[in-house]
Amino acid sequence: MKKIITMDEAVDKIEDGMTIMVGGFLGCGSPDKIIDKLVEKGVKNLTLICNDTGFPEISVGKMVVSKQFSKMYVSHIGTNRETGRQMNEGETEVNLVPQGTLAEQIRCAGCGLGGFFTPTGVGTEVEDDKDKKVIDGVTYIYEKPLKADVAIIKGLKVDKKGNVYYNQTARNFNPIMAMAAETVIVEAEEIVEVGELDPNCVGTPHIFVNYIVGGEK
Amino acid sequence: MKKIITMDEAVDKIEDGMTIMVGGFLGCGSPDKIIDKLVEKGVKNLTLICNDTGFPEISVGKMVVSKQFSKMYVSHIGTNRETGRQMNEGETEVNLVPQGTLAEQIRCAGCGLGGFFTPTGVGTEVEDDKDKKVIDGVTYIYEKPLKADVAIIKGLKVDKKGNVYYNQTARNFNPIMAMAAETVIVEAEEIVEVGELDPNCVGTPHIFVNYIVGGEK
Amino acid sequence: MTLDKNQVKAVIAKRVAQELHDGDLVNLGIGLPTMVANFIPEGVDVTFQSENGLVGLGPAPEEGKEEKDLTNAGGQPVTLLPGGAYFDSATSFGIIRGGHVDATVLGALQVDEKGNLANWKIPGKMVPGMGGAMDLTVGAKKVIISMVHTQKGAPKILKDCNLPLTAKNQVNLIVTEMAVIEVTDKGLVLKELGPDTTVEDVKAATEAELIIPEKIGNFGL
Amino acid sequence: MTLDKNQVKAVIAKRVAQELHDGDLVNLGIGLPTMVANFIPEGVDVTFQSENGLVGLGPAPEEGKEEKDLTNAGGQPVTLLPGGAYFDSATSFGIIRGGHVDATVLGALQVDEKGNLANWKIPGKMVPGMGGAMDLTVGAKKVIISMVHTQKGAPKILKDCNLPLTAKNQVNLIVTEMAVIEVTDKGLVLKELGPDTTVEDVKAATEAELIIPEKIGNFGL
Repeated sequence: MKKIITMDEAVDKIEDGMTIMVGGFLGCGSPDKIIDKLVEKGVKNLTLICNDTGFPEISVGKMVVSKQFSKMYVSHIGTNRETGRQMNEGETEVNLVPQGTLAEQIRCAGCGLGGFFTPTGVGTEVEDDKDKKVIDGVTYIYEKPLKADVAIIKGLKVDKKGNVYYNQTARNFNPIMAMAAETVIVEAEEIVEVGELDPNCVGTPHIFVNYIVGGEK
Repeated sequence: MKKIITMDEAVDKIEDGMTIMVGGFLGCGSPDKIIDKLVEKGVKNLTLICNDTGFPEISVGKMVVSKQFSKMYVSHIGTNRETGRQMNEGETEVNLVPQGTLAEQIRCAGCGLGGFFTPTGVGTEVEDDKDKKVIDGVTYIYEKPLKADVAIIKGLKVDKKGNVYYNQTARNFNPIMAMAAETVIVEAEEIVEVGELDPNCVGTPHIFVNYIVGGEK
Repeated sequence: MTLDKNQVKAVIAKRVAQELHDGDLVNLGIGLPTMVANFIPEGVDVTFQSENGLVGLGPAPEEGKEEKDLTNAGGQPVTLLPGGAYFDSATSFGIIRGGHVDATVLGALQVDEKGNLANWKIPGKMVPGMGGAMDLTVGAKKVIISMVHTQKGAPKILKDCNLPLTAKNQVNLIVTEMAVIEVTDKGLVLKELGPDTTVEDVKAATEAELIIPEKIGNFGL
Repeated sequence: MTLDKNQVKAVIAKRVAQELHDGDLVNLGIGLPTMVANFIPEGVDVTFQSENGLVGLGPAPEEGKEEKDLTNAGGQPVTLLPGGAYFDSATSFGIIRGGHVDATVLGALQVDEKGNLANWKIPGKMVPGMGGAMDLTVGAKKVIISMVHTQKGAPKILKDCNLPLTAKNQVNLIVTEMAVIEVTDKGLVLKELGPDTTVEDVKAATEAELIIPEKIGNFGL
């Protein structure tokens, strides 16, 4: 199975109307080259699942500026005024989710669970329209899994089978997104031979990775 | 704060009647030296949370043979006839839990969640007396978190701050148990200096580890 | 021709192996299912998972080359192939329940017309526990039961399992030394016959109703 | 004596730092709370977490020594101290919600008598999102609010927050340049006064009812 593909082949996997997860945290650990190509291709009407909407000229924020999302699930949009504008003017449906809940919803989908109970957001508008349950005296909110058609993620080193080694805080949402999408495309900073990565330190096993792009230093 | 303690000091943290998590999977990745000392000390009436009950002469199985548990949550007891005997004769309350559910219950407690919905066990006696919920057409069982007073775990390399590096399949339940107990004692095969472990490959950050024992080759 | 016990197992394992496809992630149960790994057709690249925490399971190590920290879900020493990876138990069952495993091969005490499976408990007699079997049957895309057709002559493929269930409606395919049987919405369909076996032989050794299509294949040694 | 903006912030950060104990795991919010790290008393070993995925946060890197893959939750380049470790976002919030963080220090738009906090949304005006604040306030054992006492003269410590809440009943302590106020079951207790500040000053700058104990401490520059 051919996993290493070109950037053009990669972005062709992403079609108008899809739900897309994008790894990274305020640009750290974002698949920036795929994002640039997606801006160029101009795919539209996507639903975004991402920690944040980056900055207007950095990472996923560029796709916000080029109006490629009709809906999003994110925890923070404060660093990109364009997201706020689109939300206020009703152009984009923005669902703000507590960061820990967002991470857990993604993990939950990837792990085949039907949802979980979290204490986060109790007594705030986050609990609106959601089931609640008191367990051992503590109130929890029921939250559902969140999955995607495609996840685009970023790794420092990726072997030719698709095993990913993450560096420092560039890990963030990447490994959980790799488990929660039908198709997973990893942008490699460096593509290495199979066997070069320490199997104790693989952040995403190759079984989750469908395609690899990048690797040009 | 002094983390490195003697084996005697370690087992003194574990008292009659406590709930104890024991890392390892059929003896692989088990804290065997702590277990030996616990057999010697003869602490009684413990509740065990562990993947399995090992073998009669290997790992946690030794504690079963010396009748130290009054209750247990385990997924498999087939390799230790003494567990079956204690269960059949009503000496020990044995709760058999699907392995994935057990792992998730432990993680759930460590992560501050109030439980989760799993499809595992639907239509079997595992669902007895439990809430069920149909989510997007699939039936799930509600499962609660499982926590402990003490977790004893095993690591290949542990630095003096308590960061743990796991080797191969000896990882198994160790990292999730490290998050789900009040007191965590790690048995180190080797104690190394702070800074020697790759921070990208730490399996259990030091913040979870209260005490370190072992390290003698 | 009568097959000895090992030949029977080999026939079953070899036939099961043909159900696995290039690129599949597969989890093999302990015992007979483990033997399936020896019969993967050439050119088919299958990755094996072991639920204790690895993908990329390789063959048993040479004697004296066992590594104490590297075992399979049965606690036996194994090896890791290049490109394999280790993870913790919560992640391992995330992989399993999350639908990332293409096929699991398990043994059975009983299996029935509805695709129910019993393989973890004989009340009052033997209660090993379910281990990972309940998660595997619910999570794997395809559940293949590989077993000897009868237990001391008594059928194990029943109208209804009477032992406590491991999973409800999850079995997709049953492979024995006598037959390949597919579990469908309409019931059990006899797809193939084993070596020197007739439709009547299978019917006699099976309590469950079998749907007999016009064309039935054969599989051999 | 009037303090300039930076002095005000330093007074607050320094006082907050005294709330942190040897061995604590602490998460500092963006802005003023980040400054707390500069004032940890000698001999007190505090470990800082950053919710984007690390423990062992060190000081900002020297110019030119930034590493692109190493940032804090505000996206700024940081360093890792020896013995630090990285992890993914699900684990990071497992740490936070799981009660493993001893204290979090956050800013506020409003905080009230019941320990309610509002700091993520001004409807129709500014909606940055909650980021990790809702998880931090629910999960950390101690929630410390560090902020300038008033907003352009208007009180921020209110009887009832009127902005959308970040957390309900979760705030334990409020530290401003004017006062240290503890949130108790009975209400807000004025524990300490800031530099050149009287009880009347605090009352005038606070909408919430304050409980004034007989003995009130002082904290300084």
